[in-house]
Amino acid sequence: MSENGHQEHVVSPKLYATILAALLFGTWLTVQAAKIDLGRWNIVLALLIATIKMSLVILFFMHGKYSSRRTQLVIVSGFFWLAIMLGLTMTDYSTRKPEPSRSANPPAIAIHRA
Amino acid sequence: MSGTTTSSGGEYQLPREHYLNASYGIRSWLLTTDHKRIALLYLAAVTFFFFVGGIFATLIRIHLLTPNGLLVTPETYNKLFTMHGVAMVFFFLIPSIPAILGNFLIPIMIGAKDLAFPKINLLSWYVYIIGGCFVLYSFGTGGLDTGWTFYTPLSSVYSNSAVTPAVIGIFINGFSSILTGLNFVVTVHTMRAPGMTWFRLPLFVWSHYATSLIMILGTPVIAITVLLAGLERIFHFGFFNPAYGGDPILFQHLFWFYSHPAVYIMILPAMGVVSEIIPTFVRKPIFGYSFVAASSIGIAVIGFLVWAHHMFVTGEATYAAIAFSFLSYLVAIPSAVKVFNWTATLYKGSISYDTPMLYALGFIGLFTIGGLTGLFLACLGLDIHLHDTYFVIAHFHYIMVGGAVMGYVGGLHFWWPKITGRLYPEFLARAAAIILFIGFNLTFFPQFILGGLGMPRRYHNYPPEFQVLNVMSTAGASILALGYLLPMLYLTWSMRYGKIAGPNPWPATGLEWKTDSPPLTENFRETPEVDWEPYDFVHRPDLGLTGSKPKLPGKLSPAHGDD
Amino acid sequence: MHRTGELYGQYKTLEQQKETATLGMWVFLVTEILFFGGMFLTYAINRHEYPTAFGVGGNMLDLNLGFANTVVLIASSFTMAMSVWSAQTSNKKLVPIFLIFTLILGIVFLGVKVVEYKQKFDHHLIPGHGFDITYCSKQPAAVCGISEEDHAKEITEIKEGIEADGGLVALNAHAQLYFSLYFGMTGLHALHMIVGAGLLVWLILESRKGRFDANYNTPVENIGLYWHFVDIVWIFLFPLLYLINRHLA
Amino acid sequence: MQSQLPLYPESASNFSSQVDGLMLFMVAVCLFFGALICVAVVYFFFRYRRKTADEIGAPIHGDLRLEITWIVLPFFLLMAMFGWGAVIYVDYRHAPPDTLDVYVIGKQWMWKLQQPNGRREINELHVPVDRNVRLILASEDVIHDFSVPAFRVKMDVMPGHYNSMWFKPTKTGRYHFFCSQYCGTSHAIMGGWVTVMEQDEYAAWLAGSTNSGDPVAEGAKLYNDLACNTCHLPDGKGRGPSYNGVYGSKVKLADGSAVLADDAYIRESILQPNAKIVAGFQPVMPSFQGLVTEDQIIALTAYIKAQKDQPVPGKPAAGEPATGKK
Repeated sequence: MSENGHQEHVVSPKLYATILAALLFGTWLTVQAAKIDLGRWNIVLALLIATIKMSLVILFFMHGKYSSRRTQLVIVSGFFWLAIMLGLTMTDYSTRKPEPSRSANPPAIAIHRA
Repeated sequence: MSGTTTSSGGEYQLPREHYLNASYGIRSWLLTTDHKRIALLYLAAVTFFFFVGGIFATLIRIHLLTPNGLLVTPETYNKLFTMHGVAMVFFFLIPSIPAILGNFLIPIMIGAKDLAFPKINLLSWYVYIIGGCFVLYSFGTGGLDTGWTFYTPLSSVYSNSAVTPAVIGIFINGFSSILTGLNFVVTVHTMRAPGMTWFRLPLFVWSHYATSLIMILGTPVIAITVLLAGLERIFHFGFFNPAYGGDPILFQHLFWFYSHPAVYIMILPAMGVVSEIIPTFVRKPIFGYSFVAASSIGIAVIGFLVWAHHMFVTGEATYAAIAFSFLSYLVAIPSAVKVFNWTATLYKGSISYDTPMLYALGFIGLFTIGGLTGLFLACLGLDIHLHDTYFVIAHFHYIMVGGAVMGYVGGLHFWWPKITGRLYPEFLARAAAIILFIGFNLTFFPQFILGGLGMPRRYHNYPPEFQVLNVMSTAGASILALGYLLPMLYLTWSMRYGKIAGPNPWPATGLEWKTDSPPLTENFRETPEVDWEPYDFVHRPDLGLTGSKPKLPGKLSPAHGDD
Repeated sequence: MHRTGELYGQYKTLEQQKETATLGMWVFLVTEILFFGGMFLTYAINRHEYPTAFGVGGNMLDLNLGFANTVVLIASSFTMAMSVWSAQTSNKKLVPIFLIFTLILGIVFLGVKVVEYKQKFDHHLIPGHGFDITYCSKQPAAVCGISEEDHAKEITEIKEGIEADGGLVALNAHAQLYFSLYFGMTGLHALHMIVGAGLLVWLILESRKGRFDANYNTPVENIGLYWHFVDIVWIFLFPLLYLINRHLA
Repeated sequence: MQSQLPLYPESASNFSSQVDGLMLFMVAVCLFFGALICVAVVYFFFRYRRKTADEIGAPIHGDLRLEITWIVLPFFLLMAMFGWGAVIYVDYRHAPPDTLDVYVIGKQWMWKLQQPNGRREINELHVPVDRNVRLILASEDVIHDFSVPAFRVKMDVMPGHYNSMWFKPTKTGRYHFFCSQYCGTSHAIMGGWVTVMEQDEYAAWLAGSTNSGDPVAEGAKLYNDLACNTCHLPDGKGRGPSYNGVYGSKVKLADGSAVLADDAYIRESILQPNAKIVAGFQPVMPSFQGLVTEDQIIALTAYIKAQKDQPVPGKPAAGEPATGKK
């Protein structure tokens, strides 16, 4: 433990190699998964695999697992704000059609764009 | 600790060495990594842009004196208000307090020798200058007529003006803001002096920390947004262009994701300034320190959740509009908390009528009006009437000029003795503060009524029934212009002829007042240790305020007050 | 652990200096997340609106090249991590070797990207007035350098795309939107790669002087962080751009 | 006529009274709090002025009860403002079913408006008093905004898709309307007048139209010119569905869902025919994207609307909603 409370952790090459293997496997898997028709779940699965791969890179290659709490907070807040941006914008796009209506015959204004 | 010497007569003299005379020559300025010198570089550049934006504003107001427009063609008028907005928002308001006062003061306030990354600090100034050059190039070669909001497809397809260089300039300038914010955050985390705990930080530092969060998290988004709009303009990419299926509303989402929090980049530092000025001139601790500090962070965080309230009438989903309106009301609460706490701080204080205090009180009044009228615009039902009218113009000028600029000018006066080592002329300064307050209200209050009447913004001419209010507004603008010219003149004058201030002329409690005025290049001769609570006047015998007689050497300077 | 190396004037200790640099780098990477995030949002909204056209566009990309590039980039991330390890364990000789591997892989990635861009140019898939999503389907397979099988698939897909998306004009416009995003996103990513390659060159020169060891390795570590981040962006770009609705017809 | 210094616009629609009520409430609340703070600041400023140079203030650090009070109390007031505003807004965004529909097309820098019977106007809008009027807005180029201060309503006019707004004029007269969204050089003169007339006057005005063709007739002509008639036969035996009785009905789609055949649906079907395929038909229609103007789409829509009461193929009588696409 050094004075500033930030311990420099040395990750072993063996672990790095394992992560490399996992990432390559994930890449292969995501290509295979794309060739099966899962409808809308294709994209979900692809993003899920990508997220797992990203987590591996952050946790091990980037030493996120061994970083100080503060650094981890910085990482998490980055993704949190990204989620705010994506999520709140999606609230607009995903609710444009089914609007609350008093009348039985709403003048549904389509959102389709030319 | 102080290296300031006093002569036998008790008058202060400037310290023998300080950051201003540490080295000479143009290179020693342009290659400096001293945060204080960089702050002055920013002061020069930002003042230039304030002038540019101010001239555009003056022309706009003169033009609007008559219903059919007095001065310029519609094209020119559109360029004037666009360039006014771009210069003021991106090149004056956003960098003003953080890059000048924040840069100068944050390291000193936390007892550090410099920011965490001095070279990056200098880099951010150069980035600002390069961005500024692109924008000036755009102004000089045909101008810009898209509005500072760059709404597509007007900006990306239809406008015939010099949009591309302006967009590049704003893109580049964004990185200046990011680098400044990054530097502040890291500095506050890692460079604090021994004993300077988080809850001993001056509120100025808290508000800059919150501001920096917005700069870091928001600015990249405006960078990518204007980049996409630029690509659309140059290469016919179709991100936001309906002709290719793109959605102009998406541009607005991205734009306001930054640009709404950006108004908090402008106002939060000014709130920080006011939170410093008030305890100093009331000589008592700020009321509810932790609430004021937390409200800065609260504003920064909630401020990110409200952006689509700029889009209530674009056709965004009703649900989304309701959610964003709700969140917008939440952000009012931390702002209100600040105002209530400042007001409560005055209670049983020892209030002096020094210039910075006048600015701070002016800030409270104007910010209150600006904030309360924001409630009208956050209100879904009223926004369908008030959106895009002069009501909006008046509202955000109350926040940005009445709030941010009053805070900036007040802060400049407050720390002027620290920056230059000299006092400004008190009488002129008070006069200027009062002129500014009157001129400001005369300019912008009539615009609330114009907005209620439905006069849309960005009009180069208007129906004749709106003329009386417009004339009032223009008259106010000329008073306002005088109010800005006065400080520019006497502050420049005081740099050479002002009375020597001494290390702590007010006296104030912050760490920055424990070092020389102007400070050394390294800020402190030895690393200070902090063992007092913020804004505590009672346990600070070094301030010389505990006895019934002044313990400061000699007679107090006229800057102190009204006895 | 006691650190050595030059202490800059504003810091009190080398530990503080190191801590500051690491935090600064991470904060910078957060800005990068939001920077790319704006583009991902633009992608998400438009894909949500035009799944068909985006599928057609995605199938115009060369999956093999994309896959190869992903492998190359992941491998480069590994060698980068290894160069950090070498520095941390004071294997001064290994640091430049791993860095050179990283640089080479990075350049290979960019080279493949150039090939892909050239291909898109030949296939009239550059957004602008000459954009024509049907160009390849109207040529013999050999002209576009794809297999007969893929060519046939492409023709079917475009035909179905035209039907589903409401006509050729619409499909062409929306596919152009897809390629705008393709070039915008991969271009921005490639730009980051170029900057990273420049940083690597500097790092290699410095590391050959034996500057980096267990006590002082901040530049290796921070440029490593940057490199890994750029890798992460690609980890998302690959499925989003290449794999959506992959020949599902 | 207008006085020299008007302070608030005339109130001439159902929304003006609602908006003004809320406005009054908000002004009252804000005046109260604004005045409270101003009075407190000014009073303290004079009451606690510094008397001696070395005087210090009372070391008061805060008060938790006060903090909670001024967090919670404003919160409820804010929620009242929010709720009230939201109610008006939801009402505004959802037009009642029985509206008089006027199409509004914004282009740099003029407004083209078209009455239900096809009478066209430039920068003028005539509407009857006490009737629900819905404006269906589209732009041919950049974003515009249709704003009528006297009605307290506005809505952006977007390129690429329809927005709509509605109001019920309550007072006859002439009122300004403006373009509120900055749209380029002549943004400021892109406005005009709304004339609210008595209902019978409006009917007479509408009947007296001479300046333009009937949109139904124009639509019928386009129906032939664009060769719609080769597929969309009235008897429903063509390659496309019949138009008869479609407008306002629920259309069954190939994927099993149903959609209301309104203006937006028809516009979509012309521009992106295969976005929603009517059950029982093949997706063979080409897109008319770029081939028809917004005006022509409106004419076609009017024509299809006019076939609303025609006998629906396969059904004995009109009235029942039927399947079929234009």
